[in-house]
Amino acid sequence: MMADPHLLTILVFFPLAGCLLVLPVWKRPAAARPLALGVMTGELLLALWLYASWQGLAALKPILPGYLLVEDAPWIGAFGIRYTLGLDGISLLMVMLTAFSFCVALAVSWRAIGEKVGLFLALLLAMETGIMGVFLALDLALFYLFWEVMLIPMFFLIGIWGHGRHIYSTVKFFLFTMFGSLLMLLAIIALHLLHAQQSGVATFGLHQLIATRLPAGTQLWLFGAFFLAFAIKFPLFPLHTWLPDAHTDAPTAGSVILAGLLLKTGSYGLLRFGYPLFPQAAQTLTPLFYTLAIAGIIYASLVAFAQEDMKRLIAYSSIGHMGYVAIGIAAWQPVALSGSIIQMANHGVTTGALFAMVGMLDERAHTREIGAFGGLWGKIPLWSFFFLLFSMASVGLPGLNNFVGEFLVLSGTFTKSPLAAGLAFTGIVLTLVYTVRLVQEVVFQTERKPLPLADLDRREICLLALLALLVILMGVHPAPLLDLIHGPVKILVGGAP
Amino acid sequence: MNIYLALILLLPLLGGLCNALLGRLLPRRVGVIVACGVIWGAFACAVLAFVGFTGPVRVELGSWLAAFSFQAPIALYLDQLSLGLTLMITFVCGLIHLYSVGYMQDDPAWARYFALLNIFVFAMLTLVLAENLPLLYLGWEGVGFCSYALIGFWYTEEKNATAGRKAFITTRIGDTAFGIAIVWMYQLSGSVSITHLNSMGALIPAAVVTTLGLLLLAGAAGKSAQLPLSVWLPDAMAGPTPVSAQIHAATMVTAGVYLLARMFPLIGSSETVRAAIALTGGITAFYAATCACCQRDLKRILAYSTISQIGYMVLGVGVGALPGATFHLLTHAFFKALLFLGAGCVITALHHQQDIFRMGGLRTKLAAVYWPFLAGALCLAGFPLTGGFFSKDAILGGVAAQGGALYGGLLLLGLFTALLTSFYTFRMVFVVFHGEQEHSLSPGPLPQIMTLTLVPLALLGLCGGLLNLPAYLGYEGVLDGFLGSIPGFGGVEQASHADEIALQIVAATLSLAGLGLAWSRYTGSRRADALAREATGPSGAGFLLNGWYLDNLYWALVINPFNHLARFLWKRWDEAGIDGTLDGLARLTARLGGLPAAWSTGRVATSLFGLASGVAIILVYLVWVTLS
Amino acid sequence: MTKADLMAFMPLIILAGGSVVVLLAGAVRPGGWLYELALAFVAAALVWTIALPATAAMPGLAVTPFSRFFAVFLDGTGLVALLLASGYNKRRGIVGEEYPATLLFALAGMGAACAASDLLMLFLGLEAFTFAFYILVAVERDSVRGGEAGLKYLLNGTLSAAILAMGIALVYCSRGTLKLAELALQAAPPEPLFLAGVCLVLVGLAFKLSWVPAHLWTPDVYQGAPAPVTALLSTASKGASVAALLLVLPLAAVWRGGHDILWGLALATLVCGNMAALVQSSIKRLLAWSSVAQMGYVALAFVALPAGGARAALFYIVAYAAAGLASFGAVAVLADGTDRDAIEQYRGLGYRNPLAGAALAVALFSLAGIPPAAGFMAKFAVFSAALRAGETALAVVGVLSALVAVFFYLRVVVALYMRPADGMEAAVRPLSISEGVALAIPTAAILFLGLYPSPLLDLLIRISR
Amino acid sequence: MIVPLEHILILAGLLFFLGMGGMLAWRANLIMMLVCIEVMLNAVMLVFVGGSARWGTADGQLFAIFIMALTSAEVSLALAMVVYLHRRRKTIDTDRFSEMKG
Repeated sequence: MMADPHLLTILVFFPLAGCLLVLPVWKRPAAARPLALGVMTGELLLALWLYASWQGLAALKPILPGYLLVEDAPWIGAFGIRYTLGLDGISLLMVMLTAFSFCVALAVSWRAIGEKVGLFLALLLAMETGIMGVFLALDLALFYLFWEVMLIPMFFLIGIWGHGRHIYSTVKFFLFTMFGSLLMLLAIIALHLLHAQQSGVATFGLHQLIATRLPAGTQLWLFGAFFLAFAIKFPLFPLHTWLPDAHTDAPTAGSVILAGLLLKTGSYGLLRFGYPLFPQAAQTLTPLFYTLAIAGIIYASLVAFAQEDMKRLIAYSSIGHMGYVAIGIAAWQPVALSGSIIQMANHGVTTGALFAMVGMLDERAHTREIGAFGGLWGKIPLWSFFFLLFSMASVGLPGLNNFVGEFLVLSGTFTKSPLAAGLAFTGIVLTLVYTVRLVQEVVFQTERKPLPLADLDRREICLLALLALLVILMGVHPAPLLDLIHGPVKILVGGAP
Repeated sequence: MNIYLALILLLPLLGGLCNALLGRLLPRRVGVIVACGVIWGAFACAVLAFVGFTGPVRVELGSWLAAFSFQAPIALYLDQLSLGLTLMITFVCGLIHLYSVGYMQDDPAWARYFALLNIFVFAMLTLVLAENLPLLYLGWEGVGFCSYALIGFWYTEEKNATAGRKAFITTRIGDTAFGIAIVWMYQLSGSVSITHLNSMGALIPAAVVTTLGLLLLAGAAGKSAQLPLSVWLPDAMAGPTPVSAQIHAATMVTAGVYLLARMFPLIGSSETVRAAIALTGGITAFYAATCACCQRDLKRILAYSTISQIGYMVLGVGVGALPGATFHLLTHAFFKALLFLGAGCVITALHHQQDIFRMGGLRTKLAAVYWPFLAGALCLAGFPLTGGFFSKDAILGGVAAQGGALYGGLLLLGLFTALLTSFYTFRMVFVVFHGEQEHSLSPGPLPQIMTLTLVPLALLGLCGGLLNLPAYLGYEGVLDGFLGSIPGFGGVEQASHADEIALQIVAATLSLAGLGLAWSRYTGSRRADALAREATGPSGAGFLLNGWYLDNLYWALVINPFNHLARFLWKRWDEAGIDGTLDGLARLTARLGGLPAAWSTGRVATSLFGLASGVAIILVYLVWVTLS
Repeated sequence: MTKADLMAFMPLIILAGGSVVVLLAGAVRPGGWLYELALAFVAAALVWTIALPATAAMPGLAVTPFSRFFAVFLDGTGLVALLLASGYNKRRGIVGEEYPATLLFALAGMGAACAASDLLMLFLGLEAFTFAFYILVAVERDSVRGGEAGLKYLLNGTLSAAILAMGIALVYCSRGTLKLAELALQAAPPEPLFLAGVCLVLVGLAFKLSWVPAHLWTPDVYQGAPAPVTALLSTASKGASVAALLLVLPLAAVWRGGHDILWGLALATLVCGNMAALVQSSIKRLLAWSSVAQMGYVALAFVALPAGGARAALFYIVAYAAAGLASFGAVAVLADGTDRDAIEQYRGLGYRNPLAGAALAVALFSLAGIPPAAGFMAKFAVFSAALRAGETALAVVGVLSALVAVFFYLRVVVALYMRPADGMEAAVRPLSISEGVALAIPTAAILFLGLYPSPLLDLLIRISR
Repeated sequence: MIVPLEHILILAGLLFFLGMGGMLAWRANLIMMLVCIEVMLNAVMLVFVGGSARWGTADGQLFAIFIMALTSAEVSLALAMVVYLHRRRKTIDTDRFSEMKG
């Protein structure tokens, strides 16, 4: 078994290389599209290859416990920043999700993006690097760097190819996330300084910083800053209002990435950095976390019910779904945490698929207003079939993927906080309420406006079939993924020394 | 045994997938044969399993949810209860599939129909055979989804789609309670295996058991349309009639009863839970029976009667008469499926006319339907010696054996309900089949397969009593013996033989009284009078017709506030509140930005003044620091 | 003065001499290869400085690693500014030898200020380059705004020069020496006269660094001056002033009040600069106010001087200079010989002129402190220093005002890329080679420093000891 | 020393602030502003000379001479500016040159 740690660097920067390749031909879509497809597929294959060999890698026992691959090199000595990448089961899951989501994003924008195609693809590829980096970085400063880097392409994506109030939305998105992350930056630096004071070692390495002993008050402040940054990304109520706007006005690929990945960076950050670094503070803030998560589930579900724009509705549903991820993390209990992580992947697939489908509809009808549709089952049955399937996955129908995550989260959470889990259960009903309303008004009943709709073409069928297969596979046989994250979750919950 | 069990589940699933994915490519005949074939194949496997059955077996087919201590594999558990139900489900569903071939012969969306029907059977069997609660929940939700999709099968009409949605949401309210119960049990025992949980009863504090029991009851109430979650079932009649027969009469709606019976060893130890179950069942039985008396839609009558009959079963579970409840579940499945299928024949023949007041005199014209239908009606009404008579009596006997004021009252209520049942059943029969034909509806031809499928069901319904004849006849009932070894099913308190005979006599009398009442009212000379009066809607009938206005109550209490709250939160809270505040903050910042910008007046003197003021401030500061 | 000394001081001599040569050459052959000649001088000085790592000292001046670092920095910015100016000036009709000659003179002055070892040379250096900028700002004779800007800069500059001189005079009066080393060594408790002197010096330098309340000239001058001049003024002169401040500050190191004053300056500058930039509609004014704000971060680094603030300030000024050159350079290119100045007029320019647009966007992201641009590393350094020095409150203010800043930087990016260009002239002037190089150098520097700041940081650690 | 340093400083301070105040007050006349600058710089030179006398070093005097040179250069430039501006606007009121603001 080859276990070259540089694989991680390749994983992170291969898309960037692709970006640099695409840029020179940015005016020639015919060249740029296949190039981008090749790069993204290559990335996906690499991720899958890593997955295929993870057990072999795990047997090799790299430097850090629980990690499959670790790459470490000095980077900015003066600041004590190192280039540390690490891949464990959780990261691997997220890496696969990332590589996959980008392929989906590319596929849905194959025809939908007609202007400045090369630029669009270059930005997508750049963003892929950023997101890969976020999921692999083990040095806080490096993590922060990727964390910010991934925002820029998204900013352009929404701003240039968006519709509606896209400029307002993209600026709002950017400012919201910057607000949280800037304070987190201060907290990262402060943590680094405190650690340096204690141990005399200037480092931003996660696994060194975990050992820092912090007074309760300091810990609370620092965790608060981290929490704020992650909560905005999550997004937790009431910091969520950037999300419906960003989703609604983003191009389809943007929505897929936003829902599939950007939100996950928040939850990932919290479980990879926030909780392990500040266990006591996290404990203290857990009631708040629960409250916000549950309020988010209920609130977002209610608001989603009132929506008139399909994308907006799904955007609000994202908030609700991420609420489950949130309570799972808040519970900090192995079953719940496994559920949360699985739910992160599930939500990425399901909601990504829903966004992709709304995008396809939008491409044809040039509207996303729920009231404009109706009776689509009769007109475009294939689309409707897939839409129903993904909607059902999204309401957590057992046998489909979301159920796995939600149920594990709720089971685990109940052992910690029956009240929180019980309240979160109400979300299951509320989710159903708005989802079946959407399905009924769009797919069922009769046509309300004569719209020129053609059913899915071959590319779209392939894409959706793949997604559907994943939805079912992850719902019926989640064991491989659960196995993958078992070890890392155990280490996380085992508590930092 | 493994292979049988796997096939029982896999065959309907594969059939469903086949029709779902390839349905548009296959010729209709192939699709239909696949759909029916897989169900009968499953039935065959069930029979083989029955033949080879020696005792409860647990079969693990694969892993599913497995994270740390939470282990919910795809594991099946075959014991007498699940075996019996599996036989019933595959058989009844097989017949209904056959019936559907005729019923759906003109519908172009047959593939979707059969796919859903097959998947439903898969889900239902999963529910029954599941060894652990999450898997049971999978079946539970799966049948809910199929029910949703099939109620709204003719989706172009808003009414149908809305009915489907209502069913889905209402049952899911109950499911949520069930879900909470599952995770709670997991928290208590670290396991979700049903057998394991059932053996835990003694270790769990009584108060917790009570709460768990109430949660499960709520779950069961949702699925089995018990009060207060009963409102969806009458509306669910919007679906195709075979669907009503299969899902909303024979199988899915009894899942709640199955769940309660299954978990009875755990929750039955709580007196409160038992009383709550019994009360729910008794009151629902009565409630639905009263509603059924005034309905004028043939399928709605049957729907209310289903609610009422399930109420009996729940009552039976509540008093611990599990074999009786199961017995009633089985016979009810036969005769209610029969009644629905018969009703489907009538409705098809009358070109989708469902209003019983526009029917009449069909006895001769649809004789092939009339006689099986009558058989079903006799069972439903508890006519002496039919299957329904014995099974209902087993439940009432269980109630009687309990004694005490509460159960005494419930017994009286149950008996009164029996009278009502008999009355509305024969009201239906007489209005539809007797008298003269109203209006100009002439029955059209029926596919033969539709009427043929009624026969076996009629026979089973009438002779169902043989499954479990009363103990006073000298030997133990077949079913009692079969089920007796299941935890919770044995040791049922039996009324003395004398009491039981007395009870049966009373019940028989009531049944006949109901029949007589209906006869005197709806046949002969008074028929026209009664029909005219009911058609105009006598006072109080609106109350019953609309199910005690439960729907209106929910609209006022839940749905309208929900709609308003949703809109309020969106517009006032999300957009005006949060976003408004943030936008305001941004505007305020921009305003404040105007201040330093306004300082820059463009006159050079201003900037010189700034510089000079810097000097001044700094020197004043210096003086202040030096002096202090 | 030995030969070795001469060799060490040669870059300064090249620049000053070059200035004279260019002036004469212009008189002999007007319109000749003057910019190229000037470029050659700057390049020669740059290469000399890098190639010959010598230290030397003579009265008033000392070549140290510190001064050599600044010489490289200043010559680099001068090089870019000259490259930018050659095309720009032709388009705007700014002809004559005075521009390159004055620019060389300014570089010489700045170099002298950075190499000063006593307050006299410091003062002369500072005033020499300020004097040169009086000319450069108003060099565009046909521009109304140029004249106005020149006037404003002149009056503010002379007033601040007087204040600075008075400060130096008071310091001299109380200590009897102008030598920086001697002044810094004296451990005597600072008497009021001395402190008053230091304070006045601080105010004088605050003018050069556009610190509130001595900042009001900045937007007007930046807007009125030709863009390449602004590019140089906003970068090199700031750099030289930072150097001067670093030379002077040890004088007041033991005095707590110095910290407090800087604290107030930093706070006011951060808030004022960022807030005022919010409401600008002219891109040059926006960049001007943003440069005020950026100087607030430099002030923040100075507040944290004992905790490694010096290298933070140095890194910050380098990163800022790269961004400033790129942004004003891009503005010079995009303005395209017209008076295009309103942000609205930049709609869609990112596509019509991709390289200049990209340079501007990268520069703006750097100014906003978003990775992977150098501005992020710079803010990182400054915040690290501030937190290490315990200036949490100021750091939080800095972070929050950075958030405000993100908004106005994004406004420009939005205009560049996200708003449709409303039917303007279709023909796009291709980027000339000199402009391309002039934009590529700072842009590459921004990205390089953002991704791999280690070499520079290590260097700064060495020279700021 | 004939004149105590304090006296010199007080005088210089008065001159300095007089100049500064004048500069702010006389904004309607650019030439007067330049004159005020001269006053301020003279105050500076006075301090240098005083300091030089106090410490007995020539540094201060040297500095004063440099200031003189600097002043002359500045004034020449400033007067050129005056001419230039006057030609454009027919005024030397600095407040009139306020096109750029905000």
